[in-house]
Amino acid sequence: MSIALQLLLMPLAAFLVGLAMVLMMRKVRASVERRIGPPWYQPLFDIYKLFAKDTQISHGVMHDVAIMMVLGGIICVVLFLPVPGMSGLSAKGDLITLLYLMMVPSLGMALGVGQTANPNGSIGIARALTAMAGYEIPFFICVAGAALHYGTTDLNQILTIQQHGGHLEHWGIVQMPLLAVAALFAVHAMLGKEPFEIYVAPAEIATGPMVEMSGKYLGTLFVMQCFQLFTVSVLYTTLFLGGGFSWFTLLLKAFAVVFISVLVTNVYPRYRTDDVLRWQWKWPTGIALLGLGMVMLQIGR
Amino acid sequence: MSKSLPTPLEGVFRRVPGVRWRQQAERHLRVELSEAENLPALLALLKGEAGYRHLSAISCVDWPDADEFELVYHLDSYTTQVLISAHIRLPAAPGRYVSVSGLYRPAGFFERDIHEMFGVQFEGALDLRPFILTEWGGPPPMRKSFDTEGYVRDHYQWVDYGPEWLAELEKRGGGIVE
Amino acid sequence: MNAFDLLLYLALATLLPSLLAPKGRSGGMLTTLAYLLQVWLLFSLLPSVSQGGSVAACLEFAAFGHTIGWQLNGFGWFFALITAVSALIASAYATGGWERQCDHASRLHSLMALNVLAMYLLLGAADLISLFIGWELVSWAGFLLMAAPGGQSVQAALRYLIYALAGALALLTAIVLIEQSSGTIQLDALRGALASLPDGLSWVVLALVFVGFGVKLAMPPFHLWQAPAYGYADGPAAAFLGAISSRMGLFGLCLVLVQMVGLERLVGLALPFSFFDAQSLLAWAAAITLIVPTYIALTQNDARLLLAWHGIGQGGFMLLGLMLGNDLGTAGGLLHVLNHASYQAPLFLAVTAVVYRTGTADLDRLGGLIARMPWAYVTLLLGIIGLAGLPPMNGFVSKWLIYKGLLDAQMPLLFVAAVIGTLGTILSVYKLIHNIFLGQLRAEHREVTDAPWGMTGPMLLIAGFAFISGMLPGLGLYLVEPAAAALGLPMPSFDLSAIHAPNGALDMLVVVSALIGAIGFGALLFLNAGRSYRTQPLDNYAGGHFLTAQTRYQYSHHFYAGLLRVIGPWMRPWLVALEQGSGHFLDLASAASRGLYYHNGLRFLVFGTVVGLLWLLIVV
Amino acid sequence: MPDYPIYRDPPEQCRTPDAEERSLWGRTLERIADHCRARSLFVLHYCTGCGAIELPPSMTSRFDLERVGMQPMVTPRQADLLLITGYLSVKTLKRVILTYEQMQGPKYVMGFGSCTINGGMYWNSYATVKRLDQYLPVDMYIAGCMPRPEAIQQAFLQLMEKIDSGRAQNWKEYYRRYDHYLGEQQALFGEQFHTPTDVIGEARHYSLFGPETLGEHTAKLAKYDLYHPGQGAVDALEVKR
Amino acid sequence: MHPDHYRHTELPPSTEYELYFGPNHPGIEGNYALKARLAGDTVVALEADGGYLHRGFEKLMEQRLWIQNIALVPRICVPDPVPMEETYARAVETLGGLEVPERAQWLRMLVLEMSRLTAHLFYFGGHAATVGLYTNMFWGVSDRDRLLDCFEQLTGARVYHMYITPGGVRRDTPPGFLDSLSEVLDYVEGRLPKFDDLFFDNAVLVRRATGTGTMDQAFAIDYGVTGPNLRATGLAHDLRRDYPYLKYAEVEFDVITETAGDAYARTLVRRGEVIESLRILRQVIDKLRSVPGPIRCPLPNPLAWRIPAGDAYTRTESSKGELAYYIVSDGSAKPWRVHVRGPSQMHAVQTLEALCVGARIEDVAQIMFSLDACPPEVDR
Repeated sequence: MSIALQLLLMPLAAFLVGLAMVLMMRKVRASVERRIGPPWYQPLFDIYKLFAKDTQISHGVMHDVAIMMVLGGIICVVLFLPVPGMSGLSAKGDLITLLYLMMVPSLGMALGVGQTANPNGSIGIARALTAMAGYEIPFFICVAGAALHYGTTDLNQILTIQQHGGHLEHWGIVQMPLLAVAALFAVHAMLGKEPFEIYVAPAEIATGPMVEMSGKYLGTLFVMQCFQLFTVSVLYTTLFLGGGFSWFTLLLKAFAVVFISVLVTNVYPRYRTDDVLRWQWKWPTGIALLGLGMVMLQIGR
Repeated sequence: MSKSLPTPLEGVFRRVPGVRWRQQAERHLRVELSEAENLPALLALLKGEAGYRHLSAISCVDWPDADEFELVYHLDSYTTQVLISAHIRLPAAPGRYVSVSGLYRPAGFFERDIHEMFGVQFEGALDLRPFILTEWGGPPPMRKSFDTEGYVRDHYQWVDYGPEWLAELEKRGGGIVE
Repeated sequence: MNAFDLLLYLALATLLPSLLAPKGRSGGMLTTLAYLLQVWLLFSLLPSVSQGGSVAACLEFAAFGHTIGWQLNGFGWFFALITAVSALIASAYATGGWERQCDHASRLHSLMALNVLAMYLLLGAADLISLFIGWELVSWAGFLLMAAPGGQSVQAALRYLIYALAGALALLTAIVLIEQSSGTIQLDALRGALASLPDGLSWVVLALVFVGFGVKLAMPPFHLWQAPAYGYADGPAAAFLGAISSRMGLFGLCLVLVQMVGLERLVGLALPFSFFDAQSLLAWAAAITLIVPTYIALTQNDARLLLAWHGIGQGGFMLLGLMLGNDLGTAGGLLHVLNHASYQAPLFLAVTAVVYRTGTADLDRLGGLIARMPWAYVTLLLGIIGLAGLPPMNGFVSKWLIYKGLLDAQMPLLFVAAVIGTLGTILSVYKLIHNIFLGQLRAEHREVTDAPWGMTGPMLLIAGFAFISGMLPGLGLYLVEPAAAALGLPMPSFDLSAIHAPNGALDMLVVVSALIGAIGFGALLFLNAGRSYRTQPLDNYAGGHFLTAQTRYQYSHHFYAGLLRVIGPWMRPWLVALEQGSGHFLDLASAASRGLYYHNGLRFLVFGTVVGLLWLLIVV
Repeated sequence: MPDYPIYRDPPEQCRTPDAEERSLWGRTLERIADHCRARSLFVLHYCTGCGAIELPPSMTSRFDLERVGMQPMVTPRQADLLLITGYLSVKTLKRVILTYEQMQGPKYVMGFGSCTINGGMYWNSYATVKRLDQYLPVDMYIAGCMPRPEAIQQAFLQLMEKIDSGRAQNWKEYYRRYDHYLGEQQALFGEQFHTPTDVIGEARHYSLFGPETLGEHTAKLAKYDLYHPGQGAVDALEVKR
Repeated sequence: MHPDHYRHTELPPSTEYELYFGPNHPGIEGNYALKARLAGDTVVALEADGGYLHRGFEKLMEQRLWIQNIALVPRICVPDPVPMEETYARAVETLGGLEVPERAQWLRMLVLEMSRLTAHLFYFGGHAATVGLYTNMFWGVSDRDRLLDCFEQLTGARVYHMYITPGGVRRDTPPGFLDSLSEVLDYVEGRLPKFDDLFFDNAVLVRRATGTGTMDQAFAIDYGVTGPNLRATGLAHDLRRDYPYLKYAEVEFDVITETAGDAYARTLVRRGEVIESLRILRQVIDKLRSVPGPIRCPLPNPLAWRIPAGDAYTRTESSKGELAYYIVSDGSAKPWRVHVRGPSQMHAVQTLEALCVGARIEDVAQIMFSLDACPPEVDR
């Protein structure tokens, strides 16, 4: 497939899969809450409606630019994430590049929210960054362990190593179970779900970063959620679940990752900001360090 | 009137001049003070010696004919379990009284409320800034002299509801009887 | 007379304009021109210093039975280039408008020129004595530059002086020891000469060198002086100092550790009764330098101090990369020197522009300036993206190299330490830009405008370079190559836009184009999705309340309250007590020295000499 | 007594002109948008009165309004539908007006219960306003005190139908007749009443200007410099309470 | 340094800033506002701002006939309206010397306890929603709906029942009502273990609610705190037991207390009260199966009903605390003065302001909900 076509198809596929993941999230939530939940088209309609708003409020240039940064950043991330049949630009930027690119939309959002000059938004961003300090540390330990284990940071190579022979034994989760568990915790926090939902916290800071977002601004954040679900779950699948030979297996695994996350999220309240850090720095970090030690032992041997 | 008064109350009532009390209902004493200024002393004694640590409410009643406000302090004790309602009357003209919020913190809310609803001034109150009627320009609305229907007519529009059956009912002498 | 001689003379001549024309802007302009010439001269030196070559100056003299001379090689040249460019930008910025508010502009210019000269003399040192001379000159020139504004900066600079004196004495001892053991002071002759020292002596030399140069790098536990000393200096001077000055310590450290001792020897030098060898010990020291000051920066309420603290932390990054000894780490560490200078300078300059207009750098007294000072905002934004090390800025490239180097060297814990430092950086730079430029505009800043173009231009220029060299990292790596060659360290294969590695490559041109393309696509989507109306700030959600101009709703103070609840207790009990204790001790010592100095300069000199001699006696 | 009825169908001119000006492509998009709007109503989470007590049952497991795409939203910026759940005290009305103006169009207002129609049982209360549509354009009323969840659902479904067919355009009327609404608001709150939102600027920006957008009442806003938000505006924006 | 454009002003630094909770805010119960002054994430001062729900009930009631006011009183507190009706009715009965038939008294107890159950289930949901556990809110509200169905069966209305009239109740139980109510009660009891799993034993909730908004007993008494909030500080005071009205003296129930006085203790007390309410309801149902009789005493023409002059102060233990009506009659067809003393008047203003000082942004909503403050009671 030509690279130009891939650059078009990859974001599109990510968006559609992300929509389905949002739908699944809302359906799971509904069934836990003993109700029916939204119809299948709901996530798409929400986004279309938000983008079709007749009037919307901007608080300044940075508020606008932030939205472009968010949209651009999330699309760019997807281009570096290899999926079956399409490797996109993943040969030109590795795992570390990908992880850093994932911070660009967040930075954009943080700047845009800052310009809206709403204290709720600023508190939300401060909390989001704090939570980031919480989950990124275990996540990067897992990434370091995985990179050491595979001996590479090239995502294509990581996939090749895991899919070698087509058996489970090369999967990251089999080779590095502790790291996989720790990374799952971190991924859960990365998706911003309870109990790590402090930066939205409607009852405390009125949805924090989203407080002044209307119309397409809010719609972009909805789109961002779709892409984020896709990126994070596919990345996890790539690192630990052997990626996918085909779209079917990839989606099966990615949806499973999201499913675990949404199932957990509905039965927990949110932690306070500092408790998020304490928890993340205690459990996932501890498990990840143990896992890292095991990887080091393996390599040493 | 009643015979069975808990012992601490007996002494307290005797030490404050001008206290008249009677059993209003079961375990409910109605106390009237002829001199309004004796009330804080009575409350202090009740709180200090009879265990009346709970100020249930302060009610204000406007008596325009007598040009008086009546303040009723409802007190409760978690030990003796007899409710006391202490009544005093104030002349409406200055409409001033002392605050008892130093003695009972809940009085802070009630005094603030009475201040904005009746216009009674409490000296030494915790906070007399408007709470409910912050955006109100009219007179204290709970006074009897305030005509709420007149106010509504002046300030709001409403759709009259006059169905035929009501008109007929009124023609037949039904409806509200004064 | 070769180009290096010319450079030194020119650097000396740069002192003159501001001394001769203390009033008016002509002095500053001439100085700026002189820096431009210096940069040109340095570039003309590039062919002769690349491939491990060097250029000797004709200036030399004999002392202690040795020939003392100067000779510039690729390593020194790399630092010298950054020095010259930083000085050029700072000087242009000062001339462009900043000095209108400054009553000692000519002093600033001449002191900066003195600093540049001193740095050249240090960077071009051919032997240990000229190295020491250059070092002392850099210290004293730095002190004078820091103390130039007077007031609290003098106090901070004196604190630095105490450290610098101690460091100089340690350095002197180390030089004596090296000379004793190897019999030569020529740096070229010393290449790898210390690898054969016995373990004990090696540790002593290492410790002395670490103290001597580590002081300049402000590595913990010598980190207390730098932030106030740089932060309270004049704005352009702070940018200059922050960009390059403390890198002199890195230069010296690398000279000794990499060139004289050699990294292989460091690996072999095991610390008794522990798992550590000298290399990992130094790497961990670098990691601590990276983490501790970064999280101290997080708690700062003064924009300049915040940046200065980050400068220390980034120094840790560089040392970390250089201690790895592999190709990616070396390239990353050296490239980070260049990249750091290219975003730290605009950061300081942007903050100085804010101070120039508003009169304060207190993060609790600013806010919402994006509407008033958009160009300063852009500069600061580019700077913080670089400092945080996010794509597309150049900070990302050097950090990527260091991360990859750490993973290649199989040092995952140091990798995590670097990530922790980066996270702290991201947090505090957002606080910086939020509290200055975002949020509520304060009433007193309603009529503020952007700084004059004379100031805005230079800072945008250098920030723009930070972006370009992020897109084309080869630009920086070409400059790094001679330095690595002079040190004898390997370099990864690279071209203009990409760094090649067998296990994960990076093509910044692709990354940046993809990012820009995607953002362009986002912009298309955004612009086609219906118009938006630009509202004014008070039209804002406040739970249904009416916001008024009198309402203070800027969330700036104690920005990461949640985080500090967790990490605060770790810092507080002993570390802060220790810090404050040593800080007080330093203040006391500096006050005493100031008293001596002010009341009787001669006695101070005598006192200093006696202390120095005593030290020598004890050590030797 | 006002001389116009409580229920006023949206004036025809509100919808048709822009619909006709648009191309076929634009009209198709608008049609799809209306369809999506009807099925994706974000309700503002603002319990203005006691009717809010029947919202949780409507929203939660039993009646589950997410089935038809409704979900609560926190701030006015995010929401499409403002529910006036019952009587409005004067103090609340001020906030409601600000909240309404901060919502982004198309936006809809639904009056809950009798008290929004004619004051209900608070007809002679000095504190509550009697008619909601005097101050805001209302799209749908639900009668009763307290309206049952079934009634609420019915109203929502009707509103959705109205939106889907493109008839729920009352929000444009607020821009077109801003002077009228502002006049009513000023009559109640006093001459100095104004919100920090810039309704006139928005009307101009979005071509929603109507013959009654400006008038004698909006003239009083001039001194607050709302039309040129910028230098002086911040000083003047201070609400007398 | 003297910058060109620097205009010196005396604006203080933004070390403290203001944050508005409400009235349009999901962390606020009802239409109410809190203005917080914060330093970082810590509340320095908090000011309650009420009156958004002010309808002038006390004034309105002076304008209406005694019987008309039955329609007004439940509307004072939406989540828990029945105690309002009961308190008003009892005050009128006290003034008018009316004797309530026994069956009516049991029926009143039935609706009172049902109302307490609905209010507490609502509270579970509300408290959980403030800390982000929305599932519990959905469960609580939908289980409450079952009870509302029972209300509808009995009174014809879901929320505002206007069931209790001075002198009795409006109608008797419809056929089969007691059985269907019993089923609902069994259902609610069966749901409690699920609530335990999801909510009360949830480690994250315990972490968040423990030590939040803590008040000791002396503070609670000093601030006039009543009801479950007072009992959560360890004082076993319950008007149903200490000043028994209706037939509360004849039923068995325990006064639930906790000692911690924090948000978690307040929640636990309410959980205990749900069980006690179920216990009381079962006893009431048994009584209703056996006690016959009229359901209201004969009343005069309600449109021309005059109550003898006098005053009465009646109190009821509502789900939120001590609810009291002070009614003065001048012997005419309308009350001369009605004063409503809702428990939230104490909880939502001074107590909340005091408890929030030093608390964190995260906890403000939780403290407010854990006090079960009901703004319409404050504003009237």
